[in-house]
Amino acid sequence: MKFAVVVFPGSNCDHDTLYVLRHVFNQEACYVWHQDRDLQNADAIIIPGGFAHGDYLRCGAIAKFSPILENIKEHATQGKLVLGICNGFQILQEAGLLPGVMLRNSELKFICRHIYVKTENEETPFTTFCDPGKVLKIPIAHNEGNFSISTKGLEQLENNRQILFRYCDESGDITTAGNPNGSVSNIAGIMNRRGNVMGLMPHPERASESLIGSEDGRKIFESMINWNGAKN
Amino acid sequence: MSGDKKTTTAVNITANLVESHGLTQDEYKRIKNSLGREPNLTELGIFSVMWSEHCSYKSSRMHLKKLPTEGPQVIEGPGENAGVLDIGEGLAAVFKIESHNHPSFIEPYEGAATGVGGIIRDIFTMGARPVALLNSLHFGPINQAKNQLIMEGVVAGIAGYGNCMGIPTVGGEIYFEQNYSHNPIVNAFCLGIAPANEIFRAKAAGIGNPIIYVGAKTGRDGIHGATMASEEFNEDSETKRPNVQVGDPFLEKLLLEACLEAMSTGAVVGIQDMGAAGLTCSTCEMGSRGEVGIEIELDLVPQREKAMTPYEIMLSESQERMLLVAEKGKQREVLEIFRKWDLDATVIGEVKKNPCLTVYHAGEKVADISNNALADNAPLYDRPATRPQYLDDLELWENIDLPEPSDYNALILEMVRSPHLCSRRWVYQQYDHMVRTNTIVLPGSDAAVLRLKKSSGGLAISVDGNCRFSYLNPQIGAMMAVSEACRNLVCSGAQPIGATNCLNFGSPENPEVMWQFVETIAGISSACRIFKTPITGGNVSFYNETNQAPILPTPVLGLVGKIDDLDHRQESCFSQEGDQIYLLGETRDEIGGSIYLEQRGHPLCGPCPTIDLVQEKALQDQLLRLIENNLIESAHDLSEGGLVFALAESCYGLNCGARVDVSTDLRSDYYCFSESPTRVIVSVRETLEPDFLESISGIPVTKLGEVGGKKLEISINSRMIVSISIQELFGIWDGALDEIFSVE
Amino acid sequence: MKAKVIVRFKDGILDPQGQTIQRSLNKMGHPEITNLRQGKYFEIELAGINDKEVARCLIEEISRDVLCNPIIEAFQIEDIS
Amino acid sequence: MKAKVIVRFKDGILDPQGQTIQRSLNKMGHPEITNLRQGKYFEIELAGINDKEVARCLIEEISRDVLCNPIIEAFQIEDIS
Ligand SMILES: Nc1ncnc2c1ncn2[C@@H]1O[C@H](COP(=O)(O)OP(=O)(O)O)[C@@H](O)[C@H]1O
Ligand SMILES: [Mg+2]
Repeated sequence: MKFAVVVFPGSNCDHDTLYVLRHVFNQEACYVWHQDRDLQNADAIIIPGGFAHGDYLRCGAIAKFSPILENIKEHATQGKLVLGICNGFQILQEAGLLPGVMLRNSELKFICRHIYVKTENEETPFTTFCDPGKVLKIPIAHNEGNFSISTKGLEQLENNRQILFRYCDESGDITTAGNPNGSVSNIAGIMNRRGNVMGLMPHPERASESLIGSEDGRKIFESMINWNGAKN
Repeated sequence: MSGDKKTTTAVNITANLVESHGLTQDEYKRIKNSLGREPNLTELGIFSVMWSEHCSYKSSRMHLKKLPTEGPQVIEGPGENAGVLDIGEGLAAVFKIESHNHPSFIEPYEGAATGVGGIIRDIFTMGARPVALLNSLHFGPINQAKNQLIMEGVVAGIAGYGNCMGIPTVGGEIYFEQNYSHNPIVNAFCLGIAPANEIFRAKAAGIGNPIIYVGAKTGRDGIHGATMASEEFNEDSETKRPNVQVGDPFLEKLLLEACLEAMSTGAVVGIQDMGAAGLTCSTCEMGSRGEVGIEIELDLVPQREKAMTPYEIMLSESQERMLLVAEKGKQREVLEIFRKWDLDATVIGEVKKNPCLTVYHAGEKVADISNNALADNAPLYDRPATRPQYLDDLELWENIDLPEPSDYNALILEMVRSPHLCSRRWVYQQYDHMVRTNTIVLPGSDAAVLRLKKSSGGLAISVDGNCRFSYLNPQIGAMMAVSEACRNLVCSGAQPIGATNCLNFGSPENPEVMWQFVETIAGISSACRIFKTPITGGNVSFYNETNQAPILPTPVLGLVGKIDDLDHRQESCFSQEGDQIYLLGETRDEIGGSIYLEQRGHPLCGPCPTIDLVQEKALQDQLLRLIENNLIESAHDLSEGGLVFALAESCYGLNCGARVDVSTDLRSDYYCFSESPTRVIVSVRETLEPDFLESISGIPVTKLGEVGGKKLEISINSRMIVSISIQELFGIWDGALDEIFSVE
Repeated sequence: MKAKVIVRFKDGILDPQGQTIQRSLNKMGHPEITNLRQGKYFEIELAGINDKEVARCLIEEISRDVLCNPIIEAFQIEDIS
Repeated sequence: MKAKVIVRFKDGILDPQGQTIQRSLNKMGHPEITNLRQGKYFEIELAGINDKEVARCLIEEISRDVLCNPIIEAFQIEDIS
């Protein structure tokens, strides 16, 4: 399977993501510069975390105008996989590929720590390897992760089972104590209606090796690799 | 004499103008002698910056020479932008620590942020990829609102800059003492990795090579011009010159990537970051290091403001700028790279044979200063030093009447909440300490441990200082600072290999401060010699004082250690119930300067605890051997608060208790709270106890007890004096800062 | 030509920053402040345009497409001069 | 009573955010934008005060002490109604 990791000026989790794809999952993976127009016929696109354009104006507000976004939209309409991690999730929202918006964390502070999420839908290309009800320990690192959406929008997400991950406490209960940033209904990760574009605030590439604290993040990459293999 | 032209707006140099540039009349005489004429205003500005304490180290240079800087692993010692150590497998560790104290008092967020930006530039200017940041912060008492605002701004500034750059801030230290209220201390440490044979130096070379300005545009920020009667300094010019530099981490991230890319082309001959007094320092230092001339044209310098004068351009402290010398003919390739990253990059001059700095503006020579006029005649002072009077008053502490505490539990619950001892989670959780996925021991342990993806091993880093003990005895305090930093590395399983240091003091013109400075240098030197950790660079920050009240002597040491096999990394928390707890090292009845003494209502006083550096080195060597032979499960060094709090901190991670039962002829409170150095708490698997005991020799070992239960229980001479639930202790310890800063 | 644009949250949208500032002001002894909302302010200089209407259209386009996120924000052109 | 306050960087102070937005707008085909600066906008609602002058003093005090960092920012009360 071939992954393309999109690099914007200000991205800083691009090399972490490429390292995991190549060295942990031995998959083919390459960088794609935000001004290119060629996705190197990758099977899946990953927009990594970071501070694209310094997060100035709004997170992802300037990135959505980069030429590569046209190709990413085209890639998505062909049903291929797109994963936006943290800043990548914000860019997908600004570009209209995912609903809702990320507001400042309710405590108005940058938060970097391990948190727990529960998988809410295991039948998607991103979550087939997640055991139902099992809690995943994955770190977050953001200032604007407070997911917000209209009540109607939330209803649609619930009805179409587009909510893939919710923040929870260690024992798996969806509580306000387990919600680090004030996200509506503890939402940590969602996908589009069609189910091939996912946005996730926690960083799975920072939880793919026990050496750095957790392997739970592997489940997401393994699901994508497995889904792609089954598709071809 | 060539170059005696005055600028068109001739300004006569009055005694007042000289003084307001921080130059003494004698220093002004030296300028005239070395130039052979009166300087013009721009030249006066250049000399005032190059001969300032900050850039010339005129009051400290002769003492800094006493520091040990030799070592087989040293590739680059003091003199360059950062120190460089060989860490094997063809790699080098590039690191340094620098201060940004005064700006952080004026504007905490931007002061701290630009401090981080500056130290990062010192690292990648050597050709290294920055991989980790640490910081050492000192504030006034945190129950005062003003100090809370400063701390909140400083922490947010460090987070804002480091997080945006994608460089993990993996640790640091924070002290709260009265006389930092008006003089906060913000020291930033950065570590980078580079191929050992591809280190870049800040040396201009190659006559005719183009000099290229890259990075942000030049503005009027940070020019410390004086208020004077010439049109350079009229009222509105002052308002035009904001004395606060604002950092742009996004632009520096582009600058970092562009510089590393440009350096990989082989077309870069020399490169220097524009630190204090930007263009002036970089041009002068690059020229003198390369023993060549530098000629620049200020009209070519990208400018953010209109009609900037030569004085302003040469002295501007705008951030995120670098100066590099490229190989003649290859500059187009270099300029292309910076344009790709959307950065300004223009050739502003070239390297000349005649070793002097010549500056043109609007077709006129505005500065013409020979390299040795700046370097050889630079002032060098052997400031008088006298033992401070306060040291005698400290001896009177004998008659402090200190009854033993009646309720240890209540006292400990109170102390664990104090800003000296409580958790720093509220701070480091604002830093992205996981980006680059190399952080394998997270903040909160003794030292941060990083893996190196290109090699099998890793590095451990720690910054440590001890202003309280340095106040009581600067020489011993300095030894303690080096020892604690090394001990923290060893507790994490690393072999200390090199050090950097930042020396924060009051005015060098105060003989008592100068005595503290000289004693501190002596302490650092003897410790670094014994631990074989050469000094590879650092920074000196003087004049940290307000109305003649200097800060405590504040040496901050940054230590780098090497771990060959990452399996030998060690954490400070206990790992399993039933493990046996041992204390390595000896507890002495010395509570001078301790947090306990302060908690009991006494000011910072008393004789400083003593330290035996040979014994400390022996303990560190044996501890490292124990770790390498897998004979221990955890190691945590004892520092502020003493034994009780080191035990508590070792319990929190496992969320379990410890049962300690010891006998001593010390007073129980001295035993619990003494801050004697050279002590480490280790836990040993029961089955390995015999091997553990057998392999230790020459250092005191005391069995303390066992890991288990839900409480921290301590019995001394079979009297249970401490029994507190770890859950309760952790709750207070962990949430103390959150409570202080919560808005509800 | 210089334009001033204000971008503020639509009503009903959570404004954590505004709420926190309001709470701390109340705590500092200003109970009379019942609501505080924070938005963004832009000053834009245009060269080579001297017709106000042309400038207004341009600023409107920029505000709608870039400066403001229509899902949660609304913009208002304060003045063009 | 409702007050509008604008807080912006003082002249000469670098505005990284405004600079980056301006450069991006230029690259998106708006070269006519020669300068863009971003500041903050506050809407403050006051209860129990109906004298404009009293309100103005209060808003001035809050703006000076809390909303604006006098070292690098200046504030301007847009209107009180
Ligand atoms: N306390 C110190 N110990 C050792 N070296 C020092 C110390 N202070 C400064 N130096 C060295 O002196 C040189 C000049 O310092 P400085 O001008 O602050 O460096 P830079 O211009 O790169 O920031 C540097 O190489 C620095 O490492
Ligand atoms: Mg430097």
